[in-house]
Order: sequence, then C-alpha cells, then structure tokens
Amino acid sequence: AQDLHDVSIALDWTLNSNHVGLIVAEERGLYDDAGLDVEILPYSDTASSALLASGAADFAYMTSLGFMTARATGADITALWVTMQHETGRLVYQSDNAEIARPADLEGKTYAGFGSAWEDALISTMIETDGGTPDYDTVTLGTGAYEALATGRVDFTLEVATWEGVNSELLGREQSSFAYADYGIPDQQNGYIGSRTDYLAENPDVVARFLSATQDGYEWAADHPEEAADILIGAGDFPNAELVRGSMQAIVEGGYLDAADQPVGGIDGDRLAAMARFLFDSGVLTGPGGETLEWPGDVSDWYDQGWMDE
Amino acid sequence: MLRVDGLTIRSGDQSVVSDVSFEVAEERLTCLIGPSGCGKTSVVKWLAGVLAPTLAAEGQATLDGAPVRPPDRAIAYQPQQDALLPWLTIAENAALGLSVRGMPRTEARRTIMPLLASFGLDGTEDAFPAALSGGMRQRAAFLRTIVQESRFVLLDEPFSALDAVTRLTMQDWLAARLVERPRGILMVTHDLHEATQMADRILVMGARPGRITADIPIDTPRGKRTEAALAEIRTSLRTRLLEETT
Amino acid sequence: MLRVDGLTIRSGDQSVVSDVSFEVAEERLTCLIGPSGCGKTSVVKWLAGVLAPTLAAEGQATLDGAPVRPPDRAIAYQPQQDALLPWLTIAENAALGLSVRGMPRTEARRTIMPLLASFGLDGTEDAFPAALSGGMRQRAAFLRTIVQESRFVLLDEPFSALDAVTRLTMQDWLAARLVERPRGILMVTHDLHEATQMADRILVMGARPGRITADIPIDTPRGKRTEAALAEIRTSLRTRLLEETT
Amino acid sequence: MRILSYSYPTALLALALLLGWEGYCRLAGVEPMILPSPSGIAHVLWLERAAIAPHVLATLGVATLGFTLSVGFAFATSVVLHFVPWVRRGLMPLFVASQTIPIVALAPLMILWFGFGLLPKVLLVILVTFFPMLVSLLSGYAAVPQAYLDLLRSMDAGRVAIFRRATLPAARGAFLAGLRISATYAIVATIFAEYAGARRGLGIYILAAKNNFRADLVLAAVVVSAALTLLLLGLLQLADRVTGRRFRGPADAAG
Amino acid sequence: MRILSYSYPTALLALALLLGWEGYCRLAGVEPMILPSPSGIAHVLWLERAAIAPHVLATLGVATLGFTLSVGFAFATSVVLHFVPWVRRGLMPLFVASQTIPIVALAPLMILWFGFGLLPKVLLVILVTFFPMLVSLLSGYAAVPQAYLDLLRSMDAGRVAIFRRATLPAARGAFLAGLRISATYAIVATIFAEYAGARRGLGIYILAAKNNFRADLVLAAVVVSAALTLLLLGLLQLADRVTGRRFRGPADAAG
Ligand SMILES: Nc1ncnc2c1ncn2[C@@H]1O[C@H](COP(=O)(O)OP(=O)(O)OP(=O)(O)O)[C@@H](O)[C@H]1O
Ligand SMILES: Nc1ncnc2c1ncn2[C@@H]1O[C@H](COP(=O)(O)OP(=O)(O)OP(=O)(O)O)[C@@H](O)[C@H]1O
Ligand SMILES: Cc1ncc(C[n+]2csc(CCO)c2C)c(N)n1
Ligand SMILES: [Mg+2]
Ligand SMILES: [Mg+2]
Repeated sequence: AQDLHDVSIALDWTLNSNHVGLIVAEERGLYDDAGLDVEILPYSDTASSALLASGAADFAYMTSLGFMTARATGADITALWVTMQHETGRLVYQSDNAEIARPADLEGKTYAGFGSAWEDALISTMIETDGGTPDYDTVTLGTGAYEALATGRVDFTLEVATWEGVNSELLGREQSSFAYADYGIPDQQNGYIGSRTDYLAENPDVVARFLSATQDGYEWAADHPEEAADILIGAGDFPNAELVRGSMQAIVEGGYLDAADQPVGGIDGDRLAAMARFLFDSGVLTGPGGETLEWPGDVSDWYDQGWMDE
Repeated sequence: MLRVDGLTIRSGDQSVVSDVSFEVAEERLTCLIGPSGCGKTSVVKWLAGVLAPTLAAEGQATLDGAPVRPPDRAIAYQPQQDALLPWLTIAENAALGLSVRGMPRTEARRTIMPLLASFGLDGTEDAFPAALSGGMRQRAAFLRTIVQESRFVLLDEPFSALDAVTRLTMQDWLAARLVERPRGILMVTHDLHEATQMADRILVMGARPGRITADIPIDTPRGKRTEAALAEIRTSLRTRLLEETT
Repeated sequence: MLRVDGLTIRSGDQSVVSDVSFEVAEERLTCLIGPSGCGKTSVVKWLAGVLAPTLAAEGQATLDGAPVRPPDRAIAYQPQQDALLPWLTIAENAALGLSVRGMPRTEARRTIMPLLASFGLDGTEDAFPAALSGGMRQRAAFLRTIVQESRFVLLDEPFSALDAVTRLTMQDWLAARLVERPRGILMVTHDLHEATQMADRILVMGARPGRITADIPIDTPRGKRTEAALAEIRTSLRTRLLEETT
Repeated sequence: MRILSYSYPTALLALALLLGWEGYCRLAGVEPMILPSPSGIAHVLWLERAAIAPHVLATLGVATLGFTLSVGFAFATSVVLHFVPWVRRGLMPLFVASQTIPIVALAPLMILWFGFGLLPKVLLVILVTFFPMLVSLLSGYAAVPQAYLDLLRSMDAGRVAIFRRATLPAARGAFLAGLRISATYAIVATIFAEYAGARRGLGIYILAAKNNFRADLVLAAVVVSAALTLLLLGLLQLADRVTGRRFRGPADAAG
Repeated sequence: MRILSYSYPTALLALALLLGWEGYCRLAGVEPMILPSPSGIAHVLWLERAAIAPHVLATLGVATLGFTLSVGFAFATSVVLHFVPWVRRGLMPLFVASQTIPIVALAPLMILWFGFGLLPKVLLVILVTFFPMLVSLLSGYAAVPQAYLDLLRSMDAGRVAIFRRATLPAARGAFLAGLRISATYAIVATIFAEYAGARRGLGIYILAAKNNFRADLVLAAVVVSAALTLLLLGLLQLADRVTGRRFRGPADAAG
C-alpha cells in the first residue's frame, strides 16, 4: 500500500447529516484514493475553530458563526469550502404558543441560548426589523434548549432546520419558525471547512486533494441521498436512523448542497462579506483587550478556493 | 453500704470477671488493686453504668440492701485521667453533674464558687482546662465529682497520669478532703504505695478470669503510715501480686 | 567514665536546665529523679544527640576525658515508652541499631537469635510488636539497646508505661541483665521506689531552672534492699522532692 | 510583619511564575486567543468588571444557598446516622457511590429534570459538598474520647444530652476541616451547574467567553472563581476565630 | 457470609431506591428521553456494550497513566517538601490555590495548549488528584512519633535513613487514605478532560449521547464510570491487603 498522508478534521457538532460528504468520502475510499488517511475527530466541548487555530487539528468543519468569530478575533484561519448554500438555522417556537405570531412578539419572552454573543445580535436584529423592542430573557442551556422548548419552559430557540427541525417533526412536535433572512439578517452560507493559513502554505497539495475528495463525497451524497444516509448510519452511532434519512431528504429537497450558480462547496464572497459586515456592525466582536473590532473593509482574504482550480 | 454480689462480666464466651462480690463501706476508702487486665476497670465501669455494650454482665448491686441499677445518683464516677471537657471553663466543668441534672447555669455557678478555694482552684473558674497544670486539672475533676453529693465515689486510677511528686501531693490533698467531706470511695490503683498510704481496706484481684483473691484491712492509723510502718504489708502485697501474675 | 560539664539548655531566653554537671560511672546504675518539667528528659536527649532543634544547649560531654559530640556509638539511648517500630518484627526491631550501622540482614539476625531466650522472647522473633504484651515489648526494646554494645546506656523512664506488677518484674529482670552484661546506665525515673531499689547513685534535680540539688549514693547491697531497709532513705528523698516543688 | 515574613516565599514563587508566563507570552508571541498573558488577563478583568459583576453575584448566591443547605443537610444526616447505626451501614456505601458520578454527565440531565431555576444547581452543589462534610462529622463523632461519654453517662445523662454536651463539641475540629474541603468545591460546583444551563453566573460567562474565543475572559473568570473560593475559605477561618474561643488555647496541657 | 450480613442494609436501600425510580417511570409515564428507568438503562447498557467498550478502555488508559504519574509526582514532591521547609512554605499555598480552579474552564484551554493527545488529559488528572495525596503524605510524615525519630537519630542514622526507616513506613496509612480520595476523582477527572477534547473515551461518549438526546445512554455511561471508580478503589484495597502484612494486625497493644 502507498504511504498515506495523515490529516485530521475537527467537527462543529456531534456527527450529523451536515458531515455526510466527509463520511461518504471516507467510507467510499475517496480519501484513500487521494493518498490521505483522514481522521474525523469526535466532537468535544472545545469549539472546532479553536482546535483548528491552536493546531490541534489540520482542518475544521465550522459553523459560519464559529469561523467568522474566530477569524475576526485574529485566528489565522482561512475558509476553503462551504457546505450549505443557504442558512440552515432558524428561529423556532411552539406552534401552540398563541402569543407569538411574528418576531416582534418575542419581546419579553424567554430564549434558550447556546452562549455566544452573536445570538443576541441575531435575535435583536430580527425583533427590531419587525418593529419590536429587543428585550428578552436569555437562559443558556446548550442542547437542553430543545427539551425546554418542547416542555414550554422557554418560548423560543434556534435550531438547524435539517437536523433538529426534522427531529421535531419526527417526534410530532408542532413547531413554527422564522427565517433569519426575512428579518434583516443577510442570507448566508453555512458549514465552512477551513484550515490554518500556514498549513495551506505548507501543504497546498494535501489541501487540494482533501477538499477535492470531500467535494466528490458531497456530490455523491447529493446524488444518492438514501445510500449516503445508510453510509452515515453505518459509520456513526445513530440511535434514530429515521432522523438521518429524513435529514438527508430535507437537505436534498431543500437544495442546500447545490446552488444553480455554484459548484458544490463553492463560497460566495459577497454573501460572506455581508455576513461578516453584519457581525462587525452589530458589535459582537471584541479583541483580546476587550475593544470592539473595526470593520477591516475587505474580507476577501478570509476564504480561498484556489484548490478548485487544480 | 454498697454491695456487689456475684458479678460476672463476659466478652463473647470469655469471662473477663467471674463471680466477684465485695462491699464498699460508707465514708471509708477501699482500694482495688490487681495485675493489668484483671478487670478492675470493668468492675468500676459496671458500677458506674458505663460498661461497654460489647461486654455482657450479670450480678447485683445493692445499696443498704436495696437493689440499684447503675447509673445511679448515689454513685459518682471519675474516669481514668481527668476527663475535663476542654471547651468548658473550670467552673462549667466542675458544675457539669449539676447542669446535667437540670440546675440552671447561675445557680450551678453559685454552688461551685465557694468550693474553689479549698480545692486550690481560686481564680481559675473562667480558665479552660488546657491552661492548668496536671494537678490542678485533677483537683477540678475531684471537685466535679464531689459536688454531685453522691454517697459513693468510684475513682479509676485517679493519679496515674501525674508525675511522682504531684502524685504524692495529691494523695495528701485527697485524704484531707475526705476528712472534710467523708464519702464511701472505691479507688482503683496500680500503685502499692498509694494503696497502702490511702486505703482503709485493700481488695486484691487476680486475673484470668478476674476474681477477688484477698481482702486486707489496713489498720495503721493514717497519721502513723510511715515508710517503715507500712514496709511489711507492702512486701506481703507485692509477693501476692507477683504470684497472681505467674 | 561519662561526664557532663556545665550543661545549660535554653528555650528562647528561658533556661530549661542551668549549669548541670554530673558523671555516669562505668558499669553502675545512676538514677536521675526530679519533679515533672525540671529537665530530666532534656538532659538525656542532649546526651543522646536528639535535643529538639528549638532548644539551644551549651556544655561539654567527655568520655574518659576526651570530648564527645553526641550522637556517639559509645552511648545508646532508649526513649520513653518502647518506641518499637510497629512494621518491623521483633527480630528486626532488636537488630535496628545494627542495620543502621550497615550490618547485613542475615548477620544481624544471627546476632540477635541467641539472645532472645535470655530476654524472655524466644519464639517471638517473627511476631510484630502489636502482638506482644507491654512487658515483652519493653524487653525487646532493651534487647535493641543492649546489642548495640555501647559502654553507656540512657534510659528515659523505661517502666513508666507498665502496670505496677509488670514493673516490679521488669525491675528485677533488668537488674539481672546488668549483672550478666554490665553497662554504665543513666536512668530517668519518677518512681522513688524504683530509684532506691535499682540505683547505685541517685541524682536529684530541682526545677526552674533545672539543676542538680543532691547526689546520693545508695550503699545498701542489692540483696538487702527490702522495704524496711530503704524506708529511711525513701522518706528523706520524698521530703527533699516535695521541698523542690513548692 | 510575621505574616509577611512567613508568606514571602509564596509571593516570590508566584511572582516568578507570573513573570515567566508573561515573558513567554511576549517573547514567543503566542496568540492571546490561545494563551493570554497575565497582564492581558488583569487588564480585561478590569475592563470587564461591570460585565462580570452580575455573574459573580449570581454564582455567589447559588453557591451560598447550596453550601448552606448542604451544611444543614450534612449535619442533619450525620445526626441521624450517628444515632441509627443500621441506617449508617446502609446509606454510607450509597453516599460513597454518589461521589463516583461524573457531574459533567449529570448536570445537563439535572437541568432537564428540574428546570433551569435554582433547584438543579443547588442539588449539584449539595451532591459535591455534602459528602466530605458528612464523613468529617461522623469521624469527628467517632473520635470523642470514650471517657467523656462515660463521664456523662455516669451522671445519668440521656443520649441526646451526651450528644449535645460531648460528642458535638468534640467534633468541632473535624467539622471545620470538612467544611474547608467542601467550601473549596462549592464555587467550582456552582460554576459546573451553571455551565449546564443558567440565566447568569460565572459558568455562563465562561461558556460565552469560550464560544466567543476569548481565552483571556475565560482565565479572568478563573481568577475570579479562585478569588471567590479563597474568600469563602477566609470567611470560614474568620468564623472559626470569632466563635472558637472555647476551642483554642494551648494544646491540652495534661495530655 | 459476614460481608453479606453486613451489606444487606445497603443492598436493601439500593433496591428500594431502584424500585421506586422504576415504579415512578412506569406509573408517571415519563419520557425515557428525559428520565429513563433503571431497567431501561440496564437494557441499553447491555445492547451498547460493544460500542461502549473502546471508550471505557480509552478512559481507563488515561486514568491509569494520569493517576500513576500523579502518585509518583505527589510522592516525589512530598519528599522534596519534607526535606526543604522553605519550599514547602512557598509552594503549599500555590497548590491550595490550584484546587480552586474550575476545570470546566481550564479543560478546553488545556486542549488548545497541548493538543488532542494524552498530555492535557494526564495534566488535568494530575491537577485534580495530586493535591489530596500530597496533603495526606505530608500529614503522614508529620505524624511520625518523635520517639521513632529520636531513636534512629541516637543510632547516628542520617536524614535519609531516618526517612526511609521511620517516616515513610509511618506515613503508609495516611498515604493510602490520600490514595483513596484521589482514586475517587481519577476517573471523573479523566471524563472531564475527554469532554473537552479526545478521540475516544467515556467523556466523548457522554457528550455524543447528550447531543443525540439519549438520556439513557448518558446514565448508562454514568453507571460505567461509577463502576470503574469502585473497581479502582477495590484494587487499592486489594493492594493494601496484599502488601500490608506488616501494617495490619491488632491495634497497638502497649498503647
Ligand atoms: N470493650 C471491651 N470489649 C471486650 N473486651 C474488653 C473490653 N474492655 C476490656 N476488655 C477486656 O477485659 C479485660 C479486663 O479489662 P480491664 O480494662 O477491666 O482491666 P484492668 O484491670 O482495668 O486493667 P488495667 O490495669 O490495664 O487498667 C481485658 O482482658 C480486656 O482486654
Ligand atoms: N522542644 C521544646 N521546646 C521548648 N521547650 C521545651 C521543649 N521540650 C521541653 N521543653 C520545656 O523544657 C522543660 C523541661 O522539659 P523535660 O521534658 O526535659 O522535663 P522532664 O524533667 O523530663 O519532665 P517529665 O518528668 O514530665 O518527663 C519543660 O518546662 C518543658 O516545657
Ligand atoms: C446539527 C447541528 N445541530 C445544532 C448545532 C448547534 N446549533 C444550535 S442552533 C444553531 C443554529 C444557529 O443559527 C446551531 C448551529 C449544530 N452546530 N449542528
Ligand atoms: Mg483499668
Ligand atoms: Mg521526661
């Protein structure tokens, strides 16, 4: 056998359908063919972008927020790929909550949060855009949020439509949602894969092979959602196989993976800049001394898809 | 008159003390001597009502012919060492028996204060035991026992923790107190010298199982108990004890 | 001949022992008595080289006229209680002094084994101290001291933890051992009786600060030391001691 | 003065450590996102004091409530276990087993079961701090000199009177030792509980700081938490001094 | 037989607790996603045994390595601190302060500083388990009867010989007590460290179970972790028995 080059990738969350392309590439031997031995690191309590920035992993699958916050705060990381062509997050509440019909109604309600500064910017902007006063109560619960919502202990939270959304549907929970983009938030792509700038410079070839194989993996998954779901189920510990299948279906039906004007994984620089701008302008980003960060003017160096050319 | 009849104490199926009977006379000092482990402490603890629950006892105690079930107010007990509670002042320690019987704090203190002087403790009423010398602590323990006004007092090696000189002083002192306020006393000791100096009667115990092997009255008047006067009885007691051991 | 000259021991600016001089004769037993706290243990510890570092000492020890700096192999020390190490067998404990000097384990054991019988310890060589009676433990401690073959031995209240009967037996026993293997002995004791029975000479110490107040030879031959024969000297010693205290 | 001369080796060592750390940060040029310098931490601690304050108060509140309840509960339990030996034999192994539960796993479940109010946090603080106190109390009770008990029993004192007059005061030292151990964990346990779900508190602050990639704020919160614990320990020491006149003084003179 | 009759109150109480829990789950019909029943937990534990095994092995490996190093390090440090009093005075307060650090906050930073390998986990285990052992050892050294030291000193034994022959054996009991306390925390600390970042281990398993909304798996992992800790404690007990012939036997007869 040939000598495989070791690379590792850290995940943004417990293994789920967002990561399907990585698993497909791994399980179908695409990484082997590219001469790579890819280790998909299990999710842990440390953010994937932090693991990447510190050198604990070579690549990271990051939420858009995770990537942008780390990058804006000075981490030397670059986005190479984005999985979802549209925002997969949304704001959810119980349908039987008669008091909520529009974001402005969230005023005075209780939000189950995850402990990042951007959530407040997001929700406040949505309420304000809808004409309300962004005054609400936050309880930081992490994954406990969804149970708390279902049992009525909180009024709303955020979810990933293609995962928690599908799960709620399977559980028969009557939930409604607001899309961020309808209330003043720029529509963004989500699910970045990035690496450190120095790693890119030193291993351009490895990076290109890794991402090309990953791209092949996601393309195959988009074309074979059911088989891809089964591969994913086989690779991970999924207590509820229906959730994975349902989620894959939602991803494909929602056209999340392939947009008309973009190759799979293609980053849209304008949308990335718009979202970054939003983060800076809403004042959620602060530097190591605690000072509010200035908009750098140009963020085109935040991403690099040079590997696609080869 | 306090009598013990047919006292047998067992640990499991081993006899610690077997069929012991004796009496403690009113206003007289009776010494209990014997080799280590023969059961002296066990007998005294039984009379005080504080025998360890792992030991089973049979036997009868009577006070002037009437049965008593220890603990009984007629019998006060002073454990080996002084057992002063370190977190109580000397006055509080001395009054402990009174407080336990429910006497209010101020009244208990009023009872104690006039006695401090004759116990050589004046000025120490608000000191804690740790600040006192061994002899003073021992005197405070005696005061605590005496104020309970029991007819009988059990003393388990009261002086064994004191150095020889303090011990001699304390023996004289206790004898003087007993003249002032006579009590029936049962005193366990290891010290032949102490026993012959202080006792009106000496009970000798043997071991395995513990039983009484001799009951020796000391008739020499206290004023005449010089080394020379007691030499003979001491020699005979020693011989007897050494025999008991082998 | 072991001499101590002008020994002064200070704790801070308080004198514990002041200008003490005495000698310990070869093959004779010298007793050191005195009230509690007068500094007996401090003197012995200084001679053993184990005085607490918080105490400052001045003075000179000489062995046959030549200065010695304790600890010295000519002087063996036996602490109060027996200080047997509970995790060593009796044989190992007895051989401790030899092992510390680097004697191999088997040789040390060979040295110890023939002596066990005369110390009343045969069969206990592989037992642990906890399994032995107080008297046996004490004998094991003596064996440990004796096999070090030092010309002088310091004993700090060797019998004070024993009960009266065992103590009497051990006194006789030690006297017999000393006839077999004579040593120069300095023995601290509280017990007048013990001192008069065993000593060739008694040093009496007074307190505050500790100093030697009397040096009394006991000329009664050992065979004739009955209660009666010693009564007089004991009475005078007691008077002297009680004076020292007040 | 004496305390100064006593603590200067510590101060020196601590200073050397901090200087080494600061020097390393400056010379090696580590990213502050990964390893902030001590001066950087001190700086943000000062800048963020207003933002941290409400979190500190929340944590202090929960820790105080939880710890107080835990002390009370441990005391009550110790009394029951002291007087009823078969309950002691039955419960102690269960309490030991309770100490082997990883709170990381339990905390989120507690939030699920009991909501994000005070209850789950207080329960977690009790879970962590209860056992050392119980053990100390029981060993304190067991260490009362038998002579004290015999003395009181011979005076015809009842079980409760004996407990109140001898057992309890004799266990004071052991109780304080247990209290100190538990107090060391009280703040940390609160932070843990908050980490699993809360409105406010140092745990939330740390979580947010971590999610916003602010290692400096995480460490600032660590400093605050350590300071709170040391403060709590200091208060206990003070309470000991103020209430303990009877229990101090020279070591027992007559042995 | 004796152990049976001794432990039946515990068994009874534990059984009652489990039955109550089971009954509550069945009668109240709580969602197993929120509060699984004991039988449910036992069932998934059996079903998932193959999936849990590698995580258990990983955790055991890290815990064993970390704990062993911690014991060695604590022992070495205790010797140094014993012989050099000014280092002891200087370091002890810093060690106390180290115990007030919330590991929730520190663990993710440790992963960032030292990567995904063994190092950060081992360091965290040491941070948690080192201090109780050090304290026990030092208090054990301090509790050697002065007579033992005097005896050896009078035999002209040097500092090292005295330490080896008297101080060290006398501290055995205290050392074992410290070992037991530390062992109670070793597994839990490892799980913590894994939670912040690891390839494998019970911490990772718990995190994944939590994010999959599987309370039953979380509790199954808790059961496994408790069992591991009890196993470790059992091993220590065994090691004590096997090696401790010299240190057992009846309590010291001559007082
Ligand atoms: N709580 C107990 N349980 C079992 N046996 C006991 C208990 N207390 C004492 N014994 C045993 O009973 C015997 C007598 O003990 P006791 O203390 O009464 O003797 P003693 O004559 O007072 O001895 P000493 O002179 O040493 O004080 C001893 O063999 C002892 O081991
Ligand atoms: N390590 C020490 N530091 C300071 N003072 C000490 C120390 N050891 C003993 N002392 C003091 O020195 C004095 C003499 O003590 P020492 O133990 O030598 O007396 P002793 O004659 O052996 O008494 P005892 O008969 O009670 O054994 C006492 O007042 C004691 O308080
Ligand atoms: C599968 C999956 N589920 C949840 C999260 C974490 N999370 C909770 S809400 C939200 C959306 C915010 O816009 C995100 C990302 C994740 N990372 N991946
Ligand atoms: Mg007795
Ligand atoms: Mg002495």
